[in-house]
Amino acid sequence: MADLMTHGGILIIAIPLLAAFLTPLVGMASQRARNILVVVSLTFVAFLVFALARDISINGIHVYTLGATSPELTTPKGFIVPVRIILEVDGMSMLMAMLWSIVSLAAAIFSLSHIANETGQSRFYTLLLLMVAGGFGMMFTGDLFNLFVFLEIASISGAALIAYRTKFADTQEGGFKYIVVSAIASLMVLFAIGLLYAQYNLLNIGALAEVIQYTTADKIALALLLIAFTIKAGMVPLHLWFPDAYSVAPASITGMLVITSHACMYAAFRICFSLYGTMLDAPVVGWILIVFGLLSMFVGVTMAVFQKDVMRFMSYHAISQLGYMWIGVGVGLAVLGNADLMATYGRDAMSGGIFHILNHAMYKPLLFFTGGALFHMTGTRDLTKMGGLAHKMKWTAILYIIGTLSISGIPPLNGFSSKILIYESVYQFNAILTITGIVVSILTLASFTKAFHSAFMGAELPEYGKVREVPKSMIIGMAILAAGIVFITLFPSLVVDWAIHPAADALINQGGYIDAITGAVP
Amino acid sequence: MTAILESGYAFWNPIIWIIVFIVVGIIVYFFRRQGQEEYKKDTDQTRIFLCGEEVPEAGERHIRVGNIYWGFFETLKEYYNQVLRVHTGIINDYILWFVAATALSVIILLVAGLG
Amino acid sequence: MLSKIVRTVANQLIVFILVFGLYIIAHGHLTPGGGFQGGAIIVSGVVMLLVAFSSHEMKKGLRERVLSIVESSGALIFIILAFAGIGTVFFYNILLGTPLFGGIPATGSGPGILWTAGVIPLMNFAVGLKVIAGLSAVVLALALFSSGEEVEE
Amino acid sequence: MDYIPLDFPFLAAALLVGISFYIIIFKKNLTKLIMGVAMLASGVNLFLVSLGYRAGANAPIYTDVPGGPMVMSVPQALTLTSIVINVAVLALMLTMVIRIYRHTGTLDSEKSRKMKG
Repeated sequence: MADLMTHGGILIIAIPLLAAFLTPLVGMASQRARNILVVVSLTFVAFLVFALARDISINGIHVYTLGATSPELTTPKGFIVPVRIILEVDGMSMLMAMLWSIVSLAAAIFSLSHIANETGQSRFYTLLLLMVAGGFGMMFTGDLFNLFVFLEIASISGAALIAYRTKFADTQEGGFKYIVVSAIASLMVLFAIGLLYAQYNLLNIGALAEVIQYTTADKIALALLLIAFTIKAGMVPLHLWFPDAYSVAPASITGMLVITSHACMYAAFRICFSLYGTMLDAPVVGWILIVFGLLSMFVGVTMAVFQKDVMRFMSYHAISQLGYMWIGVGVGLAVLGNADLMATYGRDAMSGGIFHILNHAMYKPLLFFTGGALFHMTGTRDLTKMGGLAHKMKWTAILYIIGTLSISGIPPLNGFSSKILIYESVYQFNAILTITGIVVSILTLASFTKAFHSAFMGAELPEYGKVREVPKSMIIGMAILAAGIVFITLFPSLVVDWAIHPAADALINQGGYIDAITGAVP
Repeated sequence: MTAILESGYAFWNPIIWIIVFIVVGIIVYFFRRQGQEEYKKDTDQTRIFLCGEEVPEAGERHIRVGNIYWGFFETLKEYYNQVLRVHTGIINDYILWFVAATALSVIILLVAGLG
Repeated sequence: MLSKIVRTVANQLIVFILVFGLYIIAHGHLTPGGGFQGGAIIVSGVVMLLVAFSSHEMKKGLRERVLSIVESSGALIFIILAFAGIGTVFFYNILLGTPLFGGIPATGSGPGILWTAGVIPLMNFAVGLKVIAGLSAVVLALALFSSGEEVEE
Repeated sequence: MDYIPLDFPFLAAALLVGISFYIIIFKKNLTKLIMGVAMLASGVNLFLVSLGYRAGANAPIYTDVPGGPMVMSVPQALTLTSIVINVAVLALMLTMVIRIYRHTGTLDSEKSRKMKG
């Protein structure tokens, strides 16, 4: 077990990769064996993630150097700076990895019947596993260039998966928009990495953070990195590609894309807190994040009320919910460097924002899955054509209600516990933020009620006489996420103490992040 | 293993809420029990009554999504016109927004550094 | 399909392109190049054949299923070589010092000594396999696409 | 290196990035848009690879080194990785554009769009 944990970080990335390249070979022999391989490998990865999380909460930041003679040897003899590919896993990365492992497992199980009638399934699972590896890589890497590589792995496989159902025209359009936006954003990330490398000859985030000066070129690099990750996360006004891509993908992939969006958000936070950290002009950058958050919350939800396509409607809600996280963490960033304010409300605001990431990662994929279940059974995403489906799809309706209550922040569900943390702490920074948050929450409930009414309520419609409950694997996929929601609902303080506060502290404590790389010279 | 979440100003306990919901549920169930149970199924007693008019078909009866919150959209018509103009759906515009946002934030960061 | 002269020349040239590509792959650990570059050179030969002959002709020779198997095995060999070092560290060079590619020459000495660098040449070959299969599939699929035929899934 | 020298390669890279952004924003043809992305990638790659250049230095090949300084090899590795990734991105974009053309019969980004709002 101890050995397994020494190599835990890389195994979590490498096992999905290994499984990804095994799936086409196994899939030629037997489809059943391939499905079992996918689910078993993702379950094992989820187990590893939770074991590593426990290990990190006991032993602190996990550092792993690839190809060295020992995993902790970040700076070999004869070198003064860290070389080689280095993974650095702290509380924040671990939180992201935990939710990514759960959602990817649920999505894989959901896919088993959701895409059962499509062609080229082996490729679907290969790409899905590559996307999982890319996501974990983004969360675990301690190196800017690897961040770029894993970002591209996740984007390319994501785009291919969005366009997976090639028989529809809109999937191709959504996939194309996604890949164009991703390619340009990633190239700008690479450009910024080049700017940083030109000045410091370093790529490692920890080592770079130690010497960074915040010169003019650094500011340009910061803006490029920040906006590139912002557009990848999908914040207003850079959100335009987001509903186009998310509404056409297979529902299981949409659920996973939400988490890749969170991973890009994580990368933006990592850049702001761990790379620039104390050198940063914190209030200005904090306010940039807050403005993006405010716009996203409001424009996202008002556009969502307007929508008639069920997946598109949920995508706009995803944008609106992302706004809460940016506001929470943005307020934390704005008071970074001011220890008093940080202790009074900054840390709580960040905890709220990060807690909302966790909650959103549970209920939004669940809602996308229910939307996918509706599409699977009715063959349309258009809410105007739906009605009376609760008579036939009882489980889907129940799971939809759980998700709806959670996203609207109805007590006692988990959405409320993170929103109240954000409201109470952000109120002391600027009251307008809290007021917007509450208005947005009301509009969220209103629009989800509308969608629930038009899809599930009413008399049974004659055109949906043949609709029945979705297959078991789809129910299981959704139930995994619903179980997550119930768990967080019942034990909020356990989750906050065990996962959220370590994550917030990991972001605030830049020195710890640097020491783990440069201080650990044997 | 306590379920209470302290946020510094208030505390938050889902158990209390769940107990409240269970109590309300029991009360609602109690009122529901007061209703008559010996109605005749599949007669006019269980049909929809619409002032004696003929009841429309299921498809006609269902309020579709386009008709919900009509007043809300009517009130915010100006806002929606403005916002929808931005959502062109053309990929070139998406990149234009990206470039504009990058340029703006570069300017903001540089100007903030001067002061 | 182009004229007979072009086809004949292409048939002769492909040998040289293959040899050059293999050279680039095999010397990847000594000189600029490696799996991707060598693979790309070999695929440029495939492109030449594709131009000289028609895409339907090529489809008979390059089966989609075979390409898929080769591509997956290339990636698998790479990952397995990386996993082989897990006793020490992932990607650890286990072959260093062993008879197989294990030589350690003095830095900056002599012309290229091929028998060095441990697992790196093997990884180059694995990457080369993957790139040849993958890029050929891409090129072939695009050629078939543009000639108006749907690629079999 | 204290500063980024304003050399010719950097100007060329900036020009490439500028032109490609112009193409991406103002050209409505999807194939041209892909060309723009490819040019943007070239611009960024040119920028990266010229970062590692040192005047009068050798190529970073360890066999038969004449002695003296060597060119930085890390940016070259980065550039190479970026090129490899861009091959995949461009191939994916091209297949999607072909499919879009199949479905809609046009390559105009405004006419071929199905989703807005």
